[in-house]
Amino acid sequence: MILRNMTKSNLIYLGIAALLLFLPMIITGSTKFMITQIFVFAIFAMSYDLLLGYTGIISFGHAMFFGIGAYSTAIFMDHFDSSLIALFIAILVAVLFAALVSFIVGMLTLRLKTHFYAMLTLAFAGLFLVAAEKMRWLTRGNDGFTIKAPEILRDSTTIYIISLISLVLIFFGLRRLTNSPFGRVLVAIRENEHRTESLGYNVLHYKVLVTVISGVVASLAGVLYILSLRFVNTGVFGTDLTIDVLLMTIIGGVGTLVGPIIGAALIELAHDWISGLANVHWIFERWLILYGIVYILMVIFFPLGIVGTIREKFSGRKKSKNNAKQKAS
Amino acid sequence: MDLIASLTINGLATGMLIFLLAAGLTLIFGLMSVLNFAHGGLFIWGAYTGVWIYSMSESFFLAIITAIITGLVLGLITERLIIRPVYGNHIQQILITLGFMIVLQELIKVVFGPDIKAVNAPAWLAGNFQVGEITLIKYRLFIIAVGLLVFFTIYLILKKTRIGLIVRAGVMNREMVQTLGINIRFVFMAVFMVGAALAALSGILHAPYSGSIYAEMGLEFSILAFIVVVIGGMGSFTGSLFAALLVGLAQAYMAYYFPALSLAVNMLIMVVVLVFRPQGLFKVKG
Amino acid sequence: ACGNSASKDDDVVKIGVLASLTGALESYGKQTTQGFELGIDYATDGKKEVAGKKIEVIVVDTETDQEVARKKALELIEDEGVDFLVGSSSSADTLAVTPLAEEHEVIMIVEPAAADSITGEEYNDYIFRTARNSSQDAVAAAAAIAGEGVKIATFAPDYAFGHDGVAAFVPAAVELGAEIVHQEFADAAATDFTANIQKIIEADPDYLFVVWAGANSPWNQIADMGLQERGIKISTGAPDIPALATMNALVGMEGFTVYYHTLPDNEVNDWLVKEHKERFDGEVPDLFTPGGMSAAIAIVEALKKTDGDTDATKLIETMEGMSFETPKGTMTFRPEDHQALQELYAITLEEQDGFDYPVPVLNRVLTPEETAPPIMNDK
Amino acid sequence: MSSLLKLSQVEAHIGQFHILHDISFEVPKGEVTVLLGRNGAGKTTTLRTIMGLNPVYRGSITYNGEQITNLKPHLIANKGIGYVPEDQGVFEDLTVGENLRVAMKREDESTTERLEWILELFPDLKKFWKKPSGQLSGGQKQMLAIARAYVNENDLLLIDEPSKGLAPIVVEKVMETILQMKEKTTIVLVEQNFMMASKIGDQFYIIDDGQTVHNGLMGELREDKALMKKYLGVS
Amino acid sequence: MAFILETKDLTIRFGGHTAVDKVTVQIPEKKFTSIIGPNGAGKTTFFNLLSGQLSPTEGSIFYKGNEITKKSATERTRLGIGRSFQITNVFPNLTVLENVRLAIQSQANVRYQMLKHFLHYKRFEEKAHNILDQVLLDEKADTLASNLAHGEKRKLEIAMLLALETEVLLLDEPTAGMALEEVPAIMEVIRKIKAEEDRTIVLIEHKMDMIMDLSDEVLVLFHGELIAKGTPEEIVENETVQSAYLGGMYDEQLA
Ligand SMILES: Nc1ncnc2c1ncn2[C@@H]1O[C@H](COP(=O)(O)OP(=O)(O)OP(=O)(O)O)[C@@H](O)[C@H]1O
Ligand SMILES: Nc1ncnc2c1ncn2[C@@H]1O[C@H](COP(=O)(O)OP(=O)(O)OP(=O)(O)O)[C@@H](O)[C@H]1O
Ligand SMILES: CC(C)C[C@H](N)C(=O)O
Ligand SMILES: [Mg+2]
Ligand SMILES: [Mg+2]
Repeated sequence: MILRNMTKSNLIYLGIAALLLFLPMIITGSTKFMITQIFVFAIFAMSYDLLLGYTGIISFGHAMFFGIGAYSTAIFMDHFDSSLIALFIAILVAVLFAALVSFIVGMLTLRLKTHFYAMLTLAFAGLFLVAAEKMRWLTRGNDGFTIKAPEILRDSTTIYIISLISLVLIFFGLRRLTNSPFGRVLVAIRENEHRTESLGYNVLHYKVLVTVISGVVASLAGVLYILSLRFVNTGVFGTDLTIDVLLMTIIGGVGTLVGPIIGAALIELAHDWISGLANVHWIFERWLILYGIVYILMVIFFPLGIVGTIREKFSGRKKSKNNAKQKAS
Repeated sequence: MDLIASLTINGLATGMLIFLLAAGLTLIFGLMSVLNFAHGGLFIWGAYTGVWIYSMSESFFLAIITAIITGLVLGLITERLIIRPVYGNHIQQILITLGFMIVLQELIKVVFGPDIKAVNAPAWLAGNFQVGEITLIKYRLFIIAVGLLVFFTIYLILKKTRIGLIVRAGVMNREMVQTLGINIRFVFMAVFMVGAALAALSGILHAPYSGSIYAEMGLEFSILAFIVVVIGGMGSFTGSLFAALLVGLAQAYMAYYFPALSLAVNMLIMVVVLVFRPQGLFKVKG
Repeated sequence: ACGNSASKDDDVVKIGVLASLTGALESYGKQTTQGFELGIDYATDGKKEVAGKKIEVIVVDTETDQEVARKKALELIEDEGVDFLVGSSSSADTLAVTPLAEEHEVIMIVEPAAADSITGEEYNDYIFRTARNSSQDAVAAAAAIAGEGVKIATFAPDYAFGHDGVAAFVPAAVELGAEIVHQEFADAAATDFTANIQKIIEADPDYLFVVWAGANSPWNQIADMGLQERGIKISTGAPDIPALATMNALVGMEGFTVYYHTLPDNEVNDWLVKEHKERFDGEVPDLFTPGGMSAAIAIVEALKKTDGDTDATKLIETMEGMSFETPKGTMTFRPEDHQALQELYAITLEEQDGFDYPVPVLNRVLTPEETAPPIMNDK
Repeated sequence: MSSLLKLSQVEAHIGQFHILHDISFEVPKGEVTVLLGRNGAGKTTTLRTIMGLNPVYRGSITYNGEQITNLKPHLIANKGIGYVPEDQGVFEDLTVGENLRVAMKREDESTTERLEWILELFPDLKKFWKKPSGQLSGGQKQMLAIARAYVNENDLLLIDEPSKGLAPIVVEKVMETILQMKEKTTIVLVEQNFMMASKIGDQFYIIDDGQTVHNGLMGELREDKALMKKYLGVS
Repeated sequence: MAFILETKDLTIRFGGHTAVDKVTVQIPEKKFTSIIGPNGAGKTTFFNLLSGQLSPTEGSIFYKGNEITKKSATERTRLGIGRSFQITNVFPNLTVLENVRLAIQSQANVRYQMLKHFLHYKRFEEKAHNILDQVLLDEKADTLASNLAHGEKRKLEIAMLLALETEVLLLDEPTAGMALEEVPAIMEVIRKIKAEEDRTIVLIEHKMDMIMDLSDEVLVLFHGELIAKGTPEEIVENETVQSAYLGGMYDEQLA
């Protein structure tokens, strides 16, 4: 029964993906770019949800993995030829480096309460930022530099489609992961770490594994980001980037995986729309206020995030039904 | 020798300034376990309203009073509208307080304009003393004094009264505290207001120190405050004092002896503390 | 769906202006855009027409965020089909956009972003810059204070902008016979600069040359540490007026500036000051206002020469080496790297009653030739 | 005699679940009233509802003749009602001492007297005065929870399964104290340990599936095997 | 007779206070051993040491003759030492069923399975249901654990332990706060486990009647020390036990 539901929802998702595939025919470059950004951040946000939503690990430096992906791509594209091979190597480096870093950070802090992970990631992200600023010969600091994408990736539609496909693949991949026995254990850890341990699960292994996976996915998002923006500067290690992805995840609904995608879309679109108001009337010159208010209203009306709250409503009805059943029996 | 002395004194002063900045945050996080990302907003509002009165009345003392009042009022509003719905839920706290932070910051620009504002220390605190080769900046000595005053006041209140206990108990088990006849809502509100007032106070004190105020400084400095809270041991009040001083001194000495690392100094301290003394300099304790 | 398909009305010239209208640099953005509007009116005698074509200006906010900058630029190019881009307030934003100019063959006038790389490593033929670049700042700074045997220490924020500035300043100063006794870099966001200043004191220079941008400034601490009393003269680039107000402690300092409304002596500037006061209730134009105006004038002049033809290659030909009159005197786009050579001003900060900030007073005009920066686009 | 506490047809929800359907009982001053019933019957929910921790959906609760229905918990508590929750609800990070300090409304000598009395009742608490209560043993936590309700002079005590996890000898002590307190303090007791309940209870109410289905005097219940079998499955 | 668990001079100190003091015992295989003792005697701590929640200050622990003192809680569970907790310790926001399912899953070797959907393993579901049946909790299978009444939580606690199917079951006051009528049922379940699948059971309880009719052997802890050991009958006659633990009540309790 549930299984059938699953496949049904799968069809719906694939349908939407298919529609998105043909969108580029009818939209302009800027919209295309914006939607590509949404895809990229959706991937980034899903990687974050894996930590926050499923395992209950907060990270304040998730941008660091994004940045690793971004810089390794940019640097390879810039310093070597912008060939596909270079890109391929870049991705390889990005993934390996991201994996290594998240492994180290994980090993250092994941034995402890989760907020230490949050803090250490904050610190490490900061250090990466400084490093990027200091290695000016390689990165040109926060002025940044532009890159040439490989010939066949220059067309924005190609990037759009590649990002979309990556999003779909990663989404289904992660969804299977979170629904696997492994994924259930992650949830168990989120709910009650010690109990999970005494059930015979090696919690540390799970946490480190999941941070590594999450880090790698985030770095891939970084790669796509650079391919679409074709410019990089120290901003990719910035705290505000982490905060953005944090918000996307929360607004969409933590622990739902679809949530982050919706969150990413919502934030990008809301941002685009609200900032657009500025030209409509001078009142909106300070449109950021509206933007802030949106967050506040989100919490009030969607305490569990959009997807989370909606699901709650549904399951809520179900529960009260079978509660009635109990009384009957 | 002179060098060490002046590095140390300036370091301590900076430390104290950072402590004042973090004090409100520690109180709110340490006691109420609320992640208040709007802290920086309260900070700038303290600074701007204070400076505004200052520029009209020429009295820095009035400015400080104003800032504190602003803090209390904003604290009240924030607790009522923003924090109350999200007690005990860090995720929601992050989202809603960040939203409010943006609102506070942009409102500053609406009310006081977007340009940076210049501020100078009052005559009686301007300039410096020369003790031999050591330059003692008056305003910094003042900061140290205020810092100590604030610390001991709060410290004593937490030690002598059961308010600290009540708040922490309330965080652990809100219902149980109520069944002991305590109006926890009110207590929380009061504590939050104090925290906010501290943020505002540090705002106005920061203004003449850096010579200028601008809307974005809120976010910039609240990250520093955040770091200090971490190093101090997630909400230990005493801890954050020592952490702040440590950061202040480290910045001064690093900038002098290893300038190359001064960008990274905060992060490095944080890494070292987290890896070697994860519970922070001090364990969590009111 | 490519930009060319976007409706291109043949008797309209569309210009897209990218600027930071929100965020930390928003005052820069305001100055640029106001200057630009004025510039169009000035150059077309208020008709907003050139060679029989209407000029349409679209201003957008980059929010000092590279993604937004690129997105908005694409909007301008593909949806609006603009013929020119102008901007932007931050070097990073600008660099995120310049490749688009090349891709879509649209001329971009860079203003006021200062990073050398924009007309250096990142140069492309479609980029022209009316803004001065960091090297020009530096050369001007050197010209303002350096001389035989003068001992100079530098102090700058420890990020690209600061290092660019110092890197350009040092050779220029040495050229003029000065001796660099110390280079100090500090965390731009630090709360405490005294340790750095301590070091500078020990180096005991005649001048301390400070490169700074951003609100968190070291001026008070420099004064608090009593550098002037110690006979160390301060020098820096005078910023815009709100920031000047934070420099009261530095009265008497010798340095340079990109612009202050009383400094240039030409009727374009007179017009600007007068007009600006009228439109913006008495406010005087500020640091980057003339830049915006210059960008506008440059575009209109170019179009006059091409007789309204917006074809990029044609425009590039025309604009390379083109000279035009601006509030900062005659500017010339250097053919090699399209950087506009321009006047800068050696000044002293003086206290004047009626002003709550130290007023830049002209020592001498630094000619475009004098402040010409090295060519860095290895072309 | 006058009843101190009175519930009439109280209904309550938790979330969207209807938990209490019809709870009605009276608590005579100076007596021990015992609530019995199987797991999930609604005993704890009843106490929580009296304490104001759980909204009353229908019906009314009166204390000393005045309405306390849906009053804020702290106001109810300040009318002189103490509560020992089923899950102890000790403040884990606070020391034993701090736990008791938080509870003390006043710090006069009558309070300190009571405190001393409690500490010799439960010497372990004195022994571990400075220990974070989270590190106490299960039983010690239970003692702390009871002690916390004793430090203040209360007219009514709601006690949820005090004997749970306590060594027999300690259970005995707890019973004694309850009997001692009777004349000063009225008590509503939820208890699964029937031996204890029957020893100290004056009257009882049986709750089943959110309803008070039966009541009477403890003495009778002890005799009435049939009834006990019906509701309590003991024989 | 074979001993499945043995401790040598097992000791743990918390600061100054010695919670378990040089305890040397052998737990006989496939027998029912009970531990009694005053509150704070060190019973739960002793369990924590056996199950690896805490590691001893001194002394050593052997399982089937092999030392396991240094092994983690996880490893010990894997080896076959399962335990239930005195202070209920479940996954609050998961359904009762899911709580049990997780326990079962850790036994089946699919702990790191990332590619298959968890519902793919039907048998887990079924097994979970019949364990819940045994402890009279199946009707609450779809309720969130946090929404259970106290006694119901205790049952879930037991269900999770049973699901682990470990050779040794350490039960820490399983029936505390459980309704009178249901205690016998639970006791029955435990007895069945022992009888049919001949496992080893160690029980901490304050309910003497339970101790009396289940235990083959009773250990008495007192201020962290093992002060007595023997058949239930021997123990209740023991002076210290009488005075310091039972008080006057235990006979009435049996009544
Ligand atoms: N938070 C909750 N949400 C939904 N249902 C709940 C909640 N808390 C309790 N219940 C249900 O309410 C009913 C009564 O619970 P209550 O705790 O009052 O029972 P009880 O009589 O105290 O049982 P016990 O003797 O086990 O403590 C139970 O069926 C329980 O499942
Ligand atoms: N983590 C800990 N830190 C410090 N002291 C502890 C800790 N755990 C237990 N103790 C102390 O060790 C002693 C034994 O505790 P334990 O929980 O083993 O008692 P117990 O025999 O289980 O009592 P009960 O029958 O009440 O459960 C108690 O005095 C307790 O305060
Ligand atoms: C002095 C300022 C024009 C510097 C500017 N923020 C830039 O990045 O170019
Ligand atoms: Mg109960
Ligand atoms: Mg125990």
